[in-house]
Amino acid sequence: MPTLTLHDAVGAALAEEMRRDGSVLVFGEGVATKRHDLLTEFGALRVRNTPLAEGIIAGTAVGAAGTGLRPVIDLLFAPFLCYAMDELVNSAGKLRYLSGGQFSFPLVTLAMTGAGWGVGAQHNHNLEAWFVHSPGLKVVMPSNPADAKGLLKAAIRDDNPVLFFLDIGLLYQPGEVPEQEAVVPLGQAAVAREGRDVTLVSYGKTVQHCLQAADSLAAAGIAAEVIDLRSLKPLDTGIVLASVTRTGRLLVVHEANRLCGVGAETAAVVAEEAFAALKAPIVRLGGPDAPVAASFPLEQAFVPRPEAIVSAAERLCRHHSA
Amino acid sequence: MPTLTLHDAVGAALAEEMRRDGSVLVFGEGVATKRHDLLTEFGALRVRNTPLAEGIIAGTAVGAAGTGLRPVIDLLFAPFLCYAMDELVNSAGKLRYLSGGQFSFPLVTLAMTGAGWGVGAQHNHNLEAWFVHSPGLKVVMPSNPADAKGLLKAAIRDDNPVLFFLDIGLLYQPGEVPEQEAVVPLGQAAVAREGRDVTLVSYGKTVQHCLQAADSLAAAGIAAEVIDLRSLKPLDTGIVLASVTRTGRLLVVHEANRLCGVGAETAAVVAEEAFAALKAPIVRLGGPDAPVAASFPLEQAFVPRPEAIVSAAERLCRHHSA
Amino acid sequence: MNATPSNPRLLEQMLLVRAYEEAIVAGSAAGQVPGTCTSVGQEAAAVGVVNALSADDLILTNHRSAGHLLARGADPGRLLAEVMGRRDGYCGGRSGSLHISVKELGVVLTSTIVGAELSLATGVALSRTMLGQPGIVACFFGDGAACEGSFHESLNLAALWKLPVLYVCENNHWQAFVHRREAIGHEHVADWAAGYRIVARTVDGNDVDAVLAAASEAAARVRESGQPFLLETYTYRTRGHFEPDDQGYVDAAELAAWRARDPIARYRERLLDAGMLTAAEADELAARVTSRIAAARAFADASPYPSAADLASGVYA
Amino acid sequence: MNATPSNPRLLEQMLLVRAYEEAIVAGSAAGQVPGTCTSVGQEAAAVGVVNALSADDLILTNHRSAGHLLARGADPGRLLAEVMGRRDGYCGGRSGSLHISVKELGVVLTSTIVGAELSLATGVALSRTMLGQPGIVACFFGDGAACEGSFHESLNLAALWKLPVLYVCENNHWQAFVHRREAIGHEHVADWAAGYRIVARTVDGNDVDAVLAAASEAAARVRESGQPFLLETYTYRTRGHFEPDDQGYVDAAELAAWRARDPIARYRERLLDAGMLTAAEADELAARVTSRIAAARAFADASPYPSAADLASGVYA
Ligand SMILES: Cc1ncc(C[n+]2csc(CCOP(=O)(O)OP(=O)(O)O)c2C)c(N)n1
Ligand SMILES: Cc1ncc(C[n+]2csc(CCOP(=O)(O)OP(=O)(O)O)c2C)c(N)n1
Ligand SMILES: [Mg+2]
Ligand SMILES: [Mg+2]
Repeated sequence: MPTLTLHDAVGAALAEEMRRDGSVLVFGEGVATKRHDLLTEFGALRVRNTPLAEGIIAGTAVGAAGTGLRPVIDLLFAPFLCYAMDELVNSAGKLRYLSGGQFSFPLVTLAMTGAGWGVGAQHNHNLEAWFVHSPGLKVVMPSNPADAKGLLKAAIRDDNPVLFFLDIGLLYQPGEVPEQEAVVPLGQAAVAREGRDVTLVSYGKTVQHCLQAADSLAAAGIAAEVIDLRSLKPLDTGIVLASVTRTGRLLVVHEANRLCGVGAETAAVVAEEAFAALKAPIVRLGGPDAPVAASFPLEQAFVPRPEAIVSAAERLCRHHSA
Repeated sequence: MPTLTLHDAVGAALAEEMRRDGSVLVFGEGVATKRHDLLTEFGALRVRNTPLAEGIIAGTAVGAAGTGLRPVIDLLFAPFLCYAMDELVNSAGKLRYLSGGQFSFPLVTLAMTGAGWGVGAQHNHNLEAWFVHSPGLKVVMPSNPADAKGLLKAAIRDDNPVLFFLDIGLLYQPGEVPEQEAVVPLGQAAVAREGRDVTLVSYGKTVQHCLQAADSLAAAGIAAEVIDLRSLKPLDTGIVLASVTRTGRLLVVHEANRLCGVGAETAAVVAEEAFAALKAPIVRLGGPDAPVAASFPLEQAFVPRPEAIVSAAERLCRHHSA
Repeated sequence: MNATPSNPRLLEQMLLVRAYEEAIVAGSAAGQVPGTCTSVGQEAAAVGVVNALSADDLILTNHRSAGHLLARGADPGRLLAEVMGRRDGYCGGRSGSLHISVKELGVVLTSTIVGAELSLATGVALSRTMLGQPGIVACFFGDGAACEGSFHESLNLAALWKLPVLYVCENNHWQAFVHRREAIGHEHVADWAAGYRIVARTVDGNDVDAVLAAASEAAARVRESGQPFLLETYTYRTRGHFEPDDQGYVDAAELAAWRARDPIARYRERLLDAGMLTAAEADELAARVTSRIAAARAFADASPYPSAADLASGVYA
Repeated sequence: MNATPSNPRLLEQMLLVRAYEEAIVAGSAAGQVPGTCTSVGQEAAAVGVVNALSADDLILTNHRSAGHLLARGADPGRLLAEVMGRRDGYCGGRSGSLHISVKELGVVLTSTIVGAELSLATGVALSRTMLGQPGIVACFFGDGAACEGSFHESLNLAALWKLPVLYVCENNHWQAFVHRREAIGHEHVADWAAGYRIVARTVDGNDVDAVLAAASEAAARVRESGQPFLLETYTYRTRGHFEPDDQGYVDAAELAAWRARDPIARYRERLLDAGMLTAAEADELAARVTSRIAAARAFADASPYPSAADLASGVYA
């Protein structure tokens, strides 16, 4: 298997899907400049730079998706989605339903998110939970290049609007990526590591932190299961519930603000549907309720670290023995 | 005590605060037309109609708040907030922190939300959880006219940006409102009814549904405690934890989509911090993951009804006896 | 293109729009029909433009859409059923009055987020050009929508990418409860087009012949050039923003002056004066319209509500 | 106002901006300083406008702010400390390079959301007028920001409410990796002002005397009329968007032509030619600047990082 960065895996998925389907096109601020190989292969009609205006980029994508095209738009950094909320939430997410099913909106929105470049809160804000909360949208956030490619292919083929978040911290990490099709279906989480004592649920860069924590925990005799959600909507609650039913302990980890985040949703589902299996409180580790500072040490401290995961998991496991 | 509708209670709070503090001003699309009494009393500089452009209304408020004024803006229906997300989230919520505390943003944003007018998903979308998830903002949603007045006065005096949601279904219901000061502090929930068997946590119009349900439950021998959150951020987790510690059972009810909603947050906090007290699963009743249809019966069915609350609460209480 | 000859069919369409909306107003006053945003006083602006379009053209409209829909040939019964939230409405009752789209008539992606139709129109036009489909895109919006940033972004992109959009600004002097004068420093939205090098024209929106002629010429230009055009129909909303509305905030003299320019009465006069219609024929038109609307109301009344069990279906494809 | 006489102080300020940014570029290449958006090539545009402002005036700026800040008198040491995320930065290291504001210098509410400074500027101007405070508001933004809807909304409101905003559009031909030509159908952002009845002017942004003169006149108009004005400084970003950037996408001839118009070299020549500066004095200026920047770097290096324990403090007032 070839080795690609997540950024290049995205490029590969785009190229393969554009080759497969002539109705796929991609546009955004600088897309044609930065993905020059796509421009070369598919030409200036299907790979376009745009004016600096997220609202019209998204609106144009919605209008085009509703009338026969399959646009992929790059809105750069997640906070810039704030300028496209109406188009994504009120139009893309709702007009299928409000039209009684007359239209559908096969549209993918790419956005980078999370710590890694030290650029502060107006470039770094994990707001994927907003879109989970909003009807009619799907939400994806891969933790490695192979999933990024496979999920993006699925997202482009999906007939619904998909928000596709790229974790900045992972963007230039290499990973093995299958050359063939290897579509990864939306809505299916993955068990990144099996274990019987505690379930660690995560997505994006903190999956790696969970895996590192699981290594340390194993040394201490605790077998942690690590679940990579991959899709945040639809959320694969089945895999989470099955795991917690076995382990009896749940720790949810993500970089986004805890309040009303995906961790809250996961915890609430488990507290409702796997209550009987729970042997200990459900713990969430997430970013604080604060904007992200640009200063390097503050930005790094924002993200739950493996050590914090280890100690929270140990606490949960001790709870049982108490 | 005089009787006012929630709409008029808001008007009374605005008038009192504008009288008290010359730096308070109010603007929005039609504010000067619809609150003509304010215009008459305070003049055209402090009570302004605006062009139809939510982004600049919010942006102007943020800029003004950062440099000495205390604006209140009316953005009408909650979905229109989508056009003001950048100004509210990226600027109002973050610039105090990013500036190292050089600026603060005393600013109140009013928006109507929820079922009641049969106008469909582009006018009716409960998205208060978005703002709970975003740092630097406070979020309020009163369930009655007295709280509306008291909370709005507190919001106007607060030095932080506050999102103030008005439940459309409650807007023209009358209620007693104290004539004097009666500021209701932000961040304090209220026990709307005491009970020892199950805790019903809610806000906005579903508080009334919980109270109705509590009546029915009482007849069946179940004493339900009803908590009205009032502020969604800061969330008064203390009052919720104290109640659940006594009752051992939690049912959270709101109209917003369950996924990543305030109910998820409440459930997660309880599953973490009051786990030992829990005698039954935590149940959330909330709107489905769907846009709101305009059709009257569909709009009504969207909101958790008293009957559903009763049966969920009964189920929880049976769980204990099982 | 030369002035289109006066045409009784246009009168009938305007009468239909008026009667349809009056039926809603009456039903709403009686508590049987939800309130809507009517277009009373603006019928010529809607009917004139829609009659200038061809079957291949697509339409985006907004909350004040009755004229666009009816002139395009929508069935008043299905429209009314939609407004009343019934199963036989064009959107199965989900839209209500505010987001009605009718794919089979090319009425796509109606948004009641003021300004969103401007954001979507560029995409609809883009797919036309990229998929090699015929037809232009007519995007109806108000003077209020023109204040949203989406107006600027949309016109800039349409000009830049050479998208076949006929922007139709219905400048009716009101943005809900705010007069245009309190929102824009000058009178005509068309003045903003020049900055984008978009050709624009303002036409008397209360003269259906003039609107039809101007819109035909504008549509032809868009069709030939493949580039956007902005047509401003200068008119007046003579009822309130949303029923009920006592219009207490409206300047009485201004309102009276515009009521005196009612597009329907004026056109009826013109046809009668020109001998293109007799008084008897005019009465017959009116009677036909009345009975169509009565039938529409009966159809809508008979249509059931959708089942609450379907509340959350059809959200995802 | 007449042309301002040439002035060695302006040269010194431009040299300071250049040296400051070159220090960041070098530090960044060495992995010691975060990358930033430099304004190399645009120093005259920033320095000329800021020198036209008075102490009472407020400034909103954006991601490419070094020139505005330094010309306003910001301390390069505290700026560099901020860029490096250190405690002694103007914002305690929280802003980094992108959101630096300095209240004591009247540099308020810097936003790196492109276009947001346009949304905030109206509010800052509103509080000036309502609180009866002196001074106008200078809002710096790029040709890219002018494509955002906030541009339209801001100019419309400023004209309507008569707000004292001096809009300064730095048209540097680039919007990150997109050439202006791919984003706007015409050359000058100033062309958009007329639609709002806002007076506008374009000036050679690489001629600091011309910028100072035009900005002085513009600021005086805003001050006297209480109404907005749009000044476009026509210039060129001669380095990349964000360090590092190989500029592989930039047309070499265009870049070379603009590099040949470097505002600093040009102004140095002019001062020398006019006899307002000797070569020795020029060298002395350069040396002074170099040592200031070296001291600034030392100051920033010595400043500690903020404590991670303070991560979530100061979010709320
Ligand atoms: C984004 C947004 N803001 C506000 C509203 C509320 N609203 C509905 S119609 C309307 C007035 C629209 O004015 P205009 O665009 O001129 O259209 P008109 O109603 O005059 O036809 C307003 C403010 C809305 N639906 N969407
Ligand atoms: C809303 C938003 N979109 C995109 C970006 C990413 N970005 C940062 S600077 C920039 C280019 C800005 O161009 P312009 O306004 O002309 O300013 P310049 O950088 O040329 O000074 C872009 C696209 C951003 N920061 N904010
Ligand atoms: Mg209007
Ligand atoms: Mg630029």
